[in-house]
Amino acid sequence: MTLSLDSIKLTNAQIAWRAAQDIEDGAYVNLGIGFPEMVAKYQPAGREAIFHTENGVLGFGKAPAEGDEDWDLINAGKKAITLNPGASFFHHADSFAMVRGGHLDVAILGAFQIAQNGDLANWSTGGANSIPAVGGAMDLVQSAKRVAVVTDHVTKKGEPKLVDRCTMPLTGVGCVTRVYSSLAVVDIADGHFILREKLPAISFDDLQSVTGGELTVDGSVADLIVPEQ
Amino acid sequence: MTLSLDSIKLTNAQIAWRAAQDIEDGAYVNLGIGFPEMVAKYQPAGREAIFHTENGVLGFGKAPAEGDEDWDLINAGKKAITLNPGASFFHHADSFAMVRGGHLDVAILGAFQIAQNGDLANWSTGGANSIPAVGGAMDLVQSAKRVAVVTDHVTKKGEPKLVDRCTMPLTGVGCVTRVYSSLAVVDIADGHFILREKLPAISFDDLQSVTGGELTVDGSVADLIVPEQ
Amino acid sequence: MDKTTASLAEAVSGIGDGATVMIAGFGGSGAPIELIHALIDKGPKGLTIINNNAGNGHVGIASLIEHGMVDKIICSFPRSSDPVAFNEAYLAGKLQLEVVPQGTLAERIRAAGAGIPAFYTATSYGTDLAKGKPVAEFDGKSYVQERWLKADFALVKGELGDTYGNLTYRMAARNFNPIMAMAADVTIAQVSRIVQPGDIEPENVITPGIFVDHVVEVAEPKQEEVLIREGASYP
Amino acid sequence: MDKTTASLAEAVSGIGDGATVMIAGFGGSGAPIELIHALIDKGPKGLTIINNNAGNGHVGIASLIEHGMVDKIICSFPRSSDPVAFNEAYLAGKLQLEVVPQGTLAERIRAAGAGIPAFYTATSYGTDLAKGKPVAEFDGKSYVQERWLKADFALVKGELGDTYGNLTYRMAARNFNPIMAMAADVTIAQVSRIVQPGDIEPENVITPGIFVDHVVEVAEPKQEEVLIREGASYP
Repeated sequence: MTLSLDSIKLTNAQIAWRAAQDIEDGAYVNLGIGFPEMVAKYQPAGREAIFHTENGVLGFGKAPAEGDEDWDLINAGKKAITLNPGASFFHHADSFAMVRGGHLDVAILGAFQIAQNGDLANWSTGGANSIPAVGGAMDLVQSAKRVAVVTDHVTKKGEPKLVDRCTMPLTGVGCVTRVYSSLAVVDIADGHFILREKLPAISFDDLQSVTGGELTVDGSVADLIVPEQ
Repeated sequence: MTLSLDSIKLTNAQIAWRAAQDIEDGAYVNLGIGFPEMVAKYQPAGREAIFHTENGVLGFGKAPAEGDEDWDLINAGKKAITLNPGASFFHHADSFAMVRGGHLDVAILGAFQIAQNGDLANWSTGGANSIPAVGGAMDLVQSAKRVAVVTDHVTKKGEPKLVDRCTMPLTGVGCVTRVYSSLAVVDIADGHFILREKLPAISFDDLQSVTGGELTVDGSVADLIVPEQ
Repeated sequence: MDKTTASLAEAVSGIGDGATVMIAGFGGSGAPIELIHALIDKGPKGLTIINNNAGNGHVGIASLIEHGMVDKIICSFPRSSDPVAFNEAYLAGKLQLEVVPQGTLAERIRAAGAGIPAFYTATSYGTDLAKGKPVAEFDGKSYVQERWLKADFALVKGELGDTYGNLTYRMAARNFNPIMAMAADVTIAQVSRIVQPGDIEPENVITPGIFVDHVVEVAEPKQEEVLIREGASYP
Repeated sequence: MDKTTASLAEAVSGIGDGATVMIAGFGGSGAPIELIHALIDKGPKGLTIINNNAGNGHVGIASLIEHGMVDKIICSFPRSSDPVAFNEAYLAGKLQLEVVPQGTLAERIRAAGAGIPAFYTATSYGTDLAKGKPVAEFDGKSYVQERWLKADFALVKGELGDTYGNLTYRMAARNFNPIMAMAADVTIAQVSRIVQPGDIEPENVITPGIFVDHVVEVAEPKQEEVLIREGASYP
């Protein structure tokens, strides 16, 4: 591939923007710690999503101004939050009843690897000296109605993150329904990567060459067009 | 037996009084619908028991005066109740978490039959035309720390209610720890009826003759003495 | 997002023949009587009803039965002060009955809401109600395996409800309401007053709106117990 | 009946060597930091600690670890902004770790409180964390069997507590507190204010007193997050 991916790929903010466009009005949404949290910034006007955090809050809002933090009011990333009108508190088992009972419309997470059968690896690199730490990821991926991933299309070394089969420890099996990558939007269904959108600047073949499983096309592939962020 | 049991036996109020004497200060107690509810009347002075009802109230008090009923505030028998200070409301799953999680100190129920192995039958006569209705009895008997029965010692036909083995459909297995009958107080341990107290007016042999399992004695047998009620 | 619905009729309009419907309440306490009566007006047949009881007098669930709308009842205690509607249908073989211990009923419903397909309980072990169910031993004690209990619809009765579906309840009327709201595909709440988001303190929300689909205001709800004592019948 | 205790030292006096102790909180939110520090003062060894995390900085659970009091931690996420206490002990092989998915951790704790010895969940199916656990299929989907998780003691942090042990919590500080209060043989609550029975509205009680054994007032509790940002260490 002659193309430099770095020159064309979306920023994390742009990936978050694209993911936010698919969140419908009234959706209950859980955003993973870190990059996925950016999705909240890009809710389309006129739509209200209600954000859930594992530690027992539904309907939280923006971060408070520095100095206004109340450390009893935090999200799963242990960052201070504020409440929107209509928020509620509940204990951890009730919070995960929402997750595990399938009441969340969308969970958006980061990923190390996503396989074409929907398997997700995002919690442990499997290294000998790594300290395992899973949090709520395994709960979220097995139960939300839609499980979306926001991610760079390739690793820092240029290796595919969308793979034939995960080689890293799994977070969940057959759980991912859509991937918003830095190059494309890919659905996962019936064991296949289905390409829905790609950056106009990359050809199908070039995209396939940095994707570890076969990209299939079902109908047309739209241009992935995202405003500057 | 020359003795007429009816002439010496305790009234239900007296049985309830006797059962109430064993409820310690601070105990959490569930009383079955009907006769067992009378136990609440006879709490010894200086002791506070906290009463639980399956439909989601802890710390309820006396019945309201007629005309003052609020039918959103009832007990498991669907009778109107009032609240004592320190009461709380909770939903049905939380209410039975209290029961099934072993948090109740005492459950007191009525009985058709109690077997010497602790089996209890109190929910269905097993008749062909009877409509089954179990309520919370099976939950209570399997999980309260102490499961006590208040009952006449014999049926209306004079048949033993304390039996070798239950012939009626079981409510729970090996669950009853103590029986307060109209003639005696009997513990159940290791598959035996252990006579703790009996009315002075009845001999051991006469009591045994109206008891369907063997009465054993472990130490002394006290006189069962109950004030007029 | 606004989950409020203008009328009771509209609120129950999605409930069709053969639906499984959880109806909250314990006796008259917490019973969404106006929603039940709206369901009678709509008239679907072949319903499975999940409730602690099986109707009383000639209103609410008893009236559903009298109208021949119910094929099966799942409950813990089908006895009441005036059980004629249930008894006649049941003894005539027109109504199936599944009796479930009350705590197991509550836990099965909660399990459905919490994504737990099965759990073990000591309740009913060794009794007729455990027949045919798997048994397992844990730490030397025997337990019965029970399955989750889901429904297509739940009818619940709240005190306050905001436009997001957050609910509070009045005293012991809470009972089965919060767990049934979790366990159905579609939860329909009647509330005494519809309020705006934020009017219910976040600490005081009992059922978070995520579990509620439709909210309809019934400003002065009837109390089933009072109706029964008055000898009322519906319609 | 009065469940109040005059001092933190007295409140934790029953916790001995080898005890399993649930400590509520999520990060610093809801963490009963004064109770933990009283436990450090007492100094039992060989503890198993159950918490969502594994300590941060040099206070609270991190300080318990630094004092060599902890043999094992059961948690979902042993990472923190300053995980040196946990990391050193763990990498030196002095500390056993059981990592549990956060929802499974919460549900196992709730199951212990509710008398459910085992349940099935989709969470962790097919992953390393399900290894060695029974798997079963329900309605065509595979689930992992998980066991209840009990403790000898639970340390919780409430906002108000009455003399009967009824508790409320402050905002998201609720988290693991109510379920841990249910799951331990002895539950010890620190509260910002002790009030009389009836001062907490029955509708607003989050943890009913039946789950609480001892209540001790800590009028102005420290916030763990603030201590960590200040670089505090205990003692």
